Amino acid sequence: MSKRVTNAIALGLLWTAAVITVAVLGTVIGYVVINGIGELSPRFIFTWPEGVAAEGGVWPTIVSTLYVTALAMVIITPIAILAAVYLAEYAVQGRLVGIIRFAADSLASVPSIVMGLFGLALFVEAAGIGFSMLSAALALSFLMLPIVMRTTEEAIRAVPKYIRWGSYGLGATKWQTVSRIVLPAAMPRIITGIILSTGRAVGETAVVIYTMGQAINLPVSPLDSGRPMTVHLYLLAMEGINLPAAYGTALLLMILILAFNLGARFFLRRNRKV
Amino acid sequence: MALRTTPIADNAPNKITVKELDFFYGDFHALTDITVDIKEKAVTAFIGPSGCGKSTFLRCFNRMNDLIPSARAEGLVSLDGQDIYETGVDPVDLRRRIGMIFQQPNPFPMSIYDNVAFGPRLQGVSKKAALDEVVQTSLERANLWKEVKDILGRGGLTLSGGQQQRLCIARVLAVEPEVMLMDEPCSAIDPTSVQKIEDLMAELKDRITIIIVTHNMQQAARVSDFTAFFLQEVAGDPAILVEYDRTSNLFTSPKDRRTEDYITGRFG
Amino acid sequence: MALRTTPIADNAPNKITVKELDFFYGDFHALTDITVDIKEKAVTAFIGPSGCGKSTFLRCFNRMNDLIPSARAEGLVSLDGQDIYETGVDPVDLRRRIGMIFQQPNPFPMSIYDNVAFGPRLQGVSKKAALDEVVQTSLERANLWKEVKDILGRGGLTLSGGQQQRLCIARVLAVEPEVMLMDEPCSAIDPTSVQKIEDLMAELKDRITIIIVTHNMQQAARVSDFTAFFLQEVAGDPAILVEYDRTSNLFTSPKDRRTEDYITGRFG
Amino acid sequence: MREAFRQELKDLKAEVVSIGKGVTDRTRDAVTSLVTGDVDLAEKVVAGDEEIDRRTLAVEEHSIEVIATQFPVARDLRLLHSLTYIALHYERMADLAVNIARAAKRTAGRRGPQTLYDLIQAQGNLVYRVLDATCEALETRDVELARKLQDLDEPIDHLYKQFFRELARLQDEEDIEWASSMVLASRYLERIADNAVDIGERIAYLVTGEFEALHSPDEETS
Amino acid sequence: MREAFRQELKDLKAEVVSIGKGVTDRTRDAVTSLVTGDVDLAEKVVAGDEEIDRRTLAVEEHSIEVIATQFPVARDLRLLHSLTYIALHYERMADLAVNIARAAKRTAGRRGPQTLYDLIQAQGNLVYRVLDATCEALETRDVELARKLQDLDEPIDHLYKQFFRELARLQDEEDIEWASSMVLASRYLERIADNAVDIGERIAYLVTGEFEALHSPDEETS
Amino acid sequence: SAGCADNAAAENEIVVTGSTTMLPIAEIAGEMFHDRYPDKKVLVSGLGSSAGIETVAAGSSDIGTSSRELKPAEEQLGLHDTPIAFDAIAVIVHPDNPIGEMTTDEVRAIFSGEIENWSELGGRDREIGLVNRDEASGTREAFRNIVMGDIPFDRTAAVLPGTGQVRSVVSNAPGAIGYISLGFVNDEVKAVTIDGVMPTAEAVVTGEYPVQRLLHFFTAGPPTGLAKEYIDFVLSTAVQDTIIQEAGFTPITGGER
Amino acid sequence: MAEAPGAQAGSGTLQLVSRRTHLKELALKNLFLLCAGVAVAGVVLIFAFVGVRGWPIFAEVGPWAFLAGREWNPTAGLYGILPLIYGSVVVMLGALVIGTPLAVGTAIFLSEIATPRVRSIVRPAVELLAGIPSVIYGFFGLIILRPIVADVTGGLGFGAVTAWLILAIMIVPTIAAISEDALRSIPPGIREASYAMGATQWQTIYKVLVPAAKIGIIDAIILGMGRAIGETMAVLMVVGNAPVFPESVSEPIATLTTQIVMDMPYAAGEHRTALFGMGIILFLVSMGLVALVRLMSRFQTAMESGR
Ligand SMILES: Nc1ncnc2c1ncn2[C@@H]1O[C@H](COP(=O)(O)OP(=O)(O)OP(=O)(O)O)[C@@H](O)[C@H]1O
Ligand SMILES: Nc1ncnc2c1ncn2[C@@H]1O[C@H](COP(=O)(O)OP(=O)(O)OP(=O)(O)O)[C@@H](O)[C@H]1O
Ligand SMILES: [Mg+2]
Ligand SMILES: [Mg+2]
Ligand SMILES: O=P([O-])([O-])[O-]
Repeated sequence: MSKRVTNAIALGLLWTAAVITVAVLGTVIGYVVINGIGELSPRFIFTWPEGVAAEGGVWPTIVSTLYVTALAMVIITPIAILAAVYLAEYAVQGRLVGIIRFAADSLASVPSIVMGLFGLALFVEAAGIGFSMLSAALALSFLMLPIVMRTTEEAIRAVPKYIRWGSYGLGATKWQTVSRIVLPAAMPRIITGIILSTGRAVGETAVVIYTMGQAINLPVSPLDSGRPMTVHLYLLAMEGINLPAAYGTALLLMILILAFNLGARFFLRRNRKV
Repeated sequence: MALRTTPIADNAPNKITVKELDFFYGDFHALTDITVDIKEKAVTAFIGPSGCGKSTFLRCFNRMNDLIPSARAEGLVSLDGQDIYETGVDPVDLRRRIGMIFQQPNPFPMSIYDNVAFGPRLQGVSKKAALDEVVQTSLERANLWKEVKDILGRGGLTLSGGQQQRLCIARVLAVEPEVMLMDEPCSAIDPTSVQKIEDLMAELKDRITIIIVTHNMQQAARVSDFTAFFLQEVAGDPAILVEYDRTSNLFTSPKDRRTEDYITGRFG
Repeated sequence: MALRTTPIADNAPNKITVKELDFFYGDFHALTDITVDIKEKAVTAFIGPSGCGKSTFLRCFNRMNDLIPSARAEGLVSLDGQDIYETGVDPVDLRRRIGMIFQQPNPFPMSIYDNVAFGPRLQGVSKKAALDEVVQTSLERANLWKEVKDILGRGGLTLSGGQQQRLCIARVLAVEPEVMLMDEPCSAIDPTSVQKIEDLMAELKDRITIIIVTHNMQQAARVSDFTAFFLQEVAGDPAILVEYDRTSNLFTSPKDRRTEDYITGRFG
Repeated sequence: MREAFRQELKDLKAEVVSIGKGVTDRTRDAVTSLVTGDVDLAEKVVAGDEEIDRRTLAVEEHSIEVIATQFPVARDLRLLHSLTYIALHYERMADLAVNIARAAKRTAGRRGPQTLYDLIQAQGNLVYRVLDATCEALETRDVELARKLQDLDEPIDHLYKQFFRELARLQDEEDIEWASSMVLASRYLERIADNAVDIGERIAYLVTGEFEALHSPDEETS
Repeated sequence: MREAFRQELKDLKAEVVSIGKGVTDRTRDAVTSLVTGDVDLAEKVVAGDEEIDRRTLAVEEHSIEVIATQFPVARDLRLLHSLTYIALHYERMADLAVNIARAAKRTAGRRGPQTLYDLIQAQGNLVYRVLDATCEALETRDVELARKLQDLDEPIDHLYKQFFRELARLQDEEDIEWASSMVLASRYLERIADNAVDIGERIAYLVTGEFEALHSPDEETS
Repeated sequence: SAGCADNAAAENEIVVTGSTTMLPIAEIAGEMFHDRYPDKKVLVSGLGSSAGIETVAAGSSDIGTSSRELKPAEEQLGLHDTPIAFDAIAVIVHPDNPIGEMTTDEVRAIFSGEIENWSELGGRDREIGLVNRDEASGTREAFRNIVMGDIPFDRTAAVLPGTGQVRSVVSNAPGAIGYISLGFVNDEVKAVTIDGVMPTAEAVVTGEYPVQRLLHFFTAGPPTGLAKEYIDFVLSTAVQDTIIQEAGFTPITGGER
Repeated sequence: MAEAPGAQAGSGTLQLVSRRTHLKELALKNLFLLCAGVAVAGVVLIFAFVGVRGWPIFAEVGPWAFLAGREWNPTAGLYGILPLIYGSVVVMLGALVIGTPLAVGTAIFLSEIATPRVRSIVRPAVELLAGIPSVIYGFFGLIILRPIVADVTGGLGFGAVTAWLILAIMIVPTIAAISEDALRSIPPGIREASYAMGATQWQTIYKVLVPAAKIGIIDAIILGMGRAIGETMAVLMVVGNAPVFPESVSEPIATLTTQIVMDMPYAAGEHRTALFGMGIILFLVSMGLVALVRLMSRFQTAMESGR
């Protein structure tokens, strides 16, 4: 009897925890959506901020965000994937691999403010690239590297060894096996990793604020500076210049991240069918 | 009197000859002094308790053990009289001639067609017509053509386990191997599929030499012409080849007491 | 004449009685009109092609199917004459009386000792001496005591597959079940361990009733006193119980042609 | 579908049927040699026994191989098991035919009363029919036919007894060795038919899976 | 270790040995009844045949069950296979013992010359030894003993032939039915010994796994 | 491009960094400038006045905006100062706060933590919630210079990094007090009189209101090229009379309103 | 080279390895190694550029004065970061205390209790929330949470309490998602086994599942901890940023991260060095946390495989 009572009480508590979590999270989302939805309009998305109170849109910040993210992705994806290939396929377990893996773990744990300082010190100042898309993308690359590397490595490792053996057994060389069998097989999860890291980059503030500058600008060259959405949002919120625009930007940012996540899911599901 | 449907003559040619083979994983001596002749166009089964080195031995034939850094073989393994461990021999070419099927069906995550065309493509075949031809023939020979001819574009992984295993066999057949190594090919699939694959082996052995590792003595008994029994008598010591004989002899009157104990379930 | 070592008398008592059982997963009608009497202190085997509902039927006996939201059983299942689906019957208590062993050995990720003590502790036994006693007895009865008596504190997962499966059996024995359901208990383990477990079953049936689902007809033949053959004749239709008989009869002269086709490998 | 195995079973069965037919021929030859006094033919029957022995042994050996490697159950197992027995029965029949042939050789120079030859021939004719019936019942798994073998056996027993009586009547006038050889021949025919009945029982078991009571032959003299 | 299965094999073997011992007793009783003219004893032998039939059938049936459910190979399979045959041979021997017992019943009122009784008794004694030897060889898997059965059989054949000759000498003075019954009895004893030789071959096969050529019995009269 | 003043792109692009107070005007002036000369661009960032001074000195921006004077240490950087507007710093409280007048001393006492409760000033019995700006802020520096002198700020005060935040916090915390640029004062908050003077544009021009300062554009040496064009544009009436006033500042030209 | 003629090689002698193939494979391998080296280079560079620039503060101020100094007042030349470390720790611990039970409870709910339908909605939502930029949380905290806290505690609502709440909300998704993965990666067989033994649902959760997922859950908590200690923007907006030891949890406080952001714009010279020094300390702390996670999971693997 008491067994049943305990059971009921405990399950009730678990329910409560879940309800609270969902409610709180729902509130956050709801809050942003309710306040931001009114702002969203093609004009808001596609025009520049203007006026004393940054009325108008956020177009250059969207472009800056996408630009820097894409740039970082282009820089880091091949490196991260090949690094993961090395770890998963070529490396002999030992000291070197241990070091590489610990390095990747450490990179993954760098607080973004430290990464920002690092970007500022290395790319902006020491390398003289200045506040620019490139500086920000490079700093973000280091943030993304461990995520892509680890998901890729895990994706590669998750490819059953039998599949690999099947390829070797048919007379494929190592590189043929990796490039034609292992990577394609691991691709859906690799893409998920890329998209997740990209989502992280999109949402990042502290890193870009020290490496990209904040000038509202429509970047063309990688050496151009700009202001990504997160920084714009931060400034709007800090300065209290234009709260509706801040809500709108927040909502847009959430939608962007949601789109990335859904994209990853969709991609994964579509590829799983094959 | 033709009682056994396809009897293998005692003087049938040897496809693979192994002489005094010793095998090591680093310091661990896995196999010792294995000498055996594998007959051409016959099914040879390797049986023995878990961990006695059946898979290890099998992988010596196509040098898959090369992929394990610490592994080392000593002694002679020859295919049609040529030492396959001779310096300079390209294991990649060797593996094309000696196909391998694994415990888990492992189709590549691509279409059925591409799975079968994979091997020929590796060898530079790229003409559509030639590939179509080889894909169809191989699938036919693997008894899978009828089931998949209308869904060649579908992913290999969408097939059932048994179909997947036959796809893997087709994939190997596409590179026209002379020998097919099968490492517990039926342990991961359902009984009905097992039967299909056993039937397929009976058909294939008209053209190629088959070596099968199986835990299932009854399977070895059913499908093979010759059976080799391996045993690691003392844990830590290398395993030896205890008995190698026609399957029908080995299962009715084995010569070695250890074989008899193993197959009659007195072992362990 | 005492040829069969432990013959089960035809008039032996029934432990479980099933009458006109139909089983549904949502809209899918999985089993229909199953009527069968399970004899006490005998081993009963369920065989049949994959997907014919053997596991489903087995899980009806301890109401494990309750955990699947859409599942529904109609008809009578009674244990020692009491309807187990009657309102008020506590499935938690039922499951203590009817132990279950699964296809994959699934020890809890805790020490060997704690694994075996799990059941008694659930029932409130907490005295060290009492627990020690039950742990030892259960491990002894599961033929595992000798192997693990010095490493009781080690994780259950550190054991080999076969040992893990025997640990799971010990864990169930510790709660002194009257019936043990085994759902393909040997499919994930090596042949030597299989033999140990089969021997164990032969021992256990002196005290408890065992029902085993197995894909391996030869195992069913080896270990069971009675065999039930299930078949889903048309895909999508519910499966039926085709034949239920003494194992020795079923495997020498089955009454139903479908049974004969299945066991002689003519099926599919 | 275990095609290879199935084929082996078929081959094995065909072999046993073929042995059965060989035995029928041999029996016919033996009876003919006895009735016609053809020593060469008798010699041929004696010489041919070795082949039957060898083939029977091969059937048994092969049947064990198949059981040991193919693990047959139910129908297949019953078939294998029965085939060995049936082959062995045939082998015994062949031995008995040899015995008849030997009797033919022994009695070759001498002639007894035609009635007795007629009786032997009549008995022989019945035995051929029984032998043919065993082959056919085995080939077609005809359990009805197999069961009828018992009935077919009866007139043969009957003829044997009649032969015995006829012989008793002639007793004094005739060559005792000839007479006893002839009675033995008739007895051998009768035992061949008994074996055929056993084969019939085996066939019935093979088809139905039911063991029937063992058939213990009656003592020869009534 | 398949203990249960192993136990079943043991039980089955013990059963066959026990049948063998039963058959030995029955043979002894049959011969005794013949020599002493003890009709009751003869009756007992005849009545007991049914039990042997039943037990033999059970052995075969059970052996098939075990093959179908335990999938024995090698030694175990050879044992099962041979046990069935051996049981069947014993069953035949029991039938022959019944025949002897029937002869005893037929001849009960009459007495022939003592020499013939002595001969039969001597032959019987040899046959008991052969039978005991089959049981012992089977129990102990003694292949040497099993092979020696052939040698033991020879004096029995010899005695049978001697008996035939003795009988021929007495021919005119004696009751023909008595005489032919006695000759048949001696013949049965000889056939019992033949079966024992077959059992010996089975035992040799069971131990060595080698099939030896089938033993085709010689024709009875030399 | 940023950082490389002698870059080819520098011909038609300048980087303006610094004060968050001045961010809106610098930005909007930049846009207007760009509208007028479409091939020329002004990139504006608001990192705080100190950052503006530092970056212009380091050469990574062309103009550093600052809402405070140079500190002694910064005097040596050789920066050229162009004041572009007056600004008053208003001390703000919650609109419901009954207290509307303070002396400079009282303000100082409040911000140094000496006075902790409104009742000490005759208000309600409520703890004073101090809202300070961050140290990078020019507003804070100016406020410190003008009001605090050598008396340190209360270190337990909340420090907020933006003007808008200060306003937003004060607007919904009844006990709060903070200071922001006059340009940012609206109905959500109440500006108090200092020494009896209400912070208004007029009071700034007349110099009556004590807490006021200049907003500066710093360049490395006298402005040249595009920077000069931009500064001149900001000083033109087109900007001074529109944006500067709209933003709540007082034109440097003297507030001809 | 090996490819083209291979097609008709058929039987006959075995081919030899071509030199070109060999060199190609070797070159590729080294290229991959180079890529893998980037990660190491990253860590080294961070240490080099952040560490080297922060190093002098230890030399100039002295490690003791820096790490244990009780006053952070750069304008006065006081670089004691103890209040900041204190702030970071207080904020992190509080967030964990509030967030962990919620998160783990939610994870258990999702993996054990929720119907697949509920789970299929809630779980992606939780994951999505893990990806929402921290500025948005900060914004929410500043505008919504802070006034509420202010109403309850008096004062302005800046301080540890608000930071706890907002950080708890932020780490719940991380901890819940990872814990749920850990729970779900328990083989279903174990769950079935427990029910089959006659355990109730709570007994199954409490006696079997949670212990089984323990290491995974602790992993999750440590990662949540990392997030909490490294979080900047959201904390910055709600914490009040006073680098002091506050009298109560509802008074302004500062953390290492917020102080860096606050001071960076104007810091110069020694002050800037101190900020970099704080960065390196943060890096070391979070690296330590990660190392801890790895050690624990290695320990678990070792346990599972029999030491
Ligand atoms: N890569 C390896 N490194 C070291 N030892 C190995 C390796 N692979 C196998 N072994 C050892 O070599 C021995 C033989 O292994 P192998 O896999 O050949 O056995 P097996 O007979 O195939 O066993 P199973 O029937 O379980 O597949 C075992 O003791 C095993 O532990
Ligand atoms: N939870 C479920 N929901 C819906 N259908 C189910 C469920 N579990 C099983 N089934 C269906 O019920 C039928 C019987 O399944 P069950 O697992 O009992 O078969 P089985 O005989 O045990 O097969 P196997 O030998 O492959 O284990 C199958 O068609 C299966 O797809
Ligand atoms: Mg293996
Ligand atoms: Mg199942
Ligand atoms: O104008 P400030 O941002 O420096 O206060």
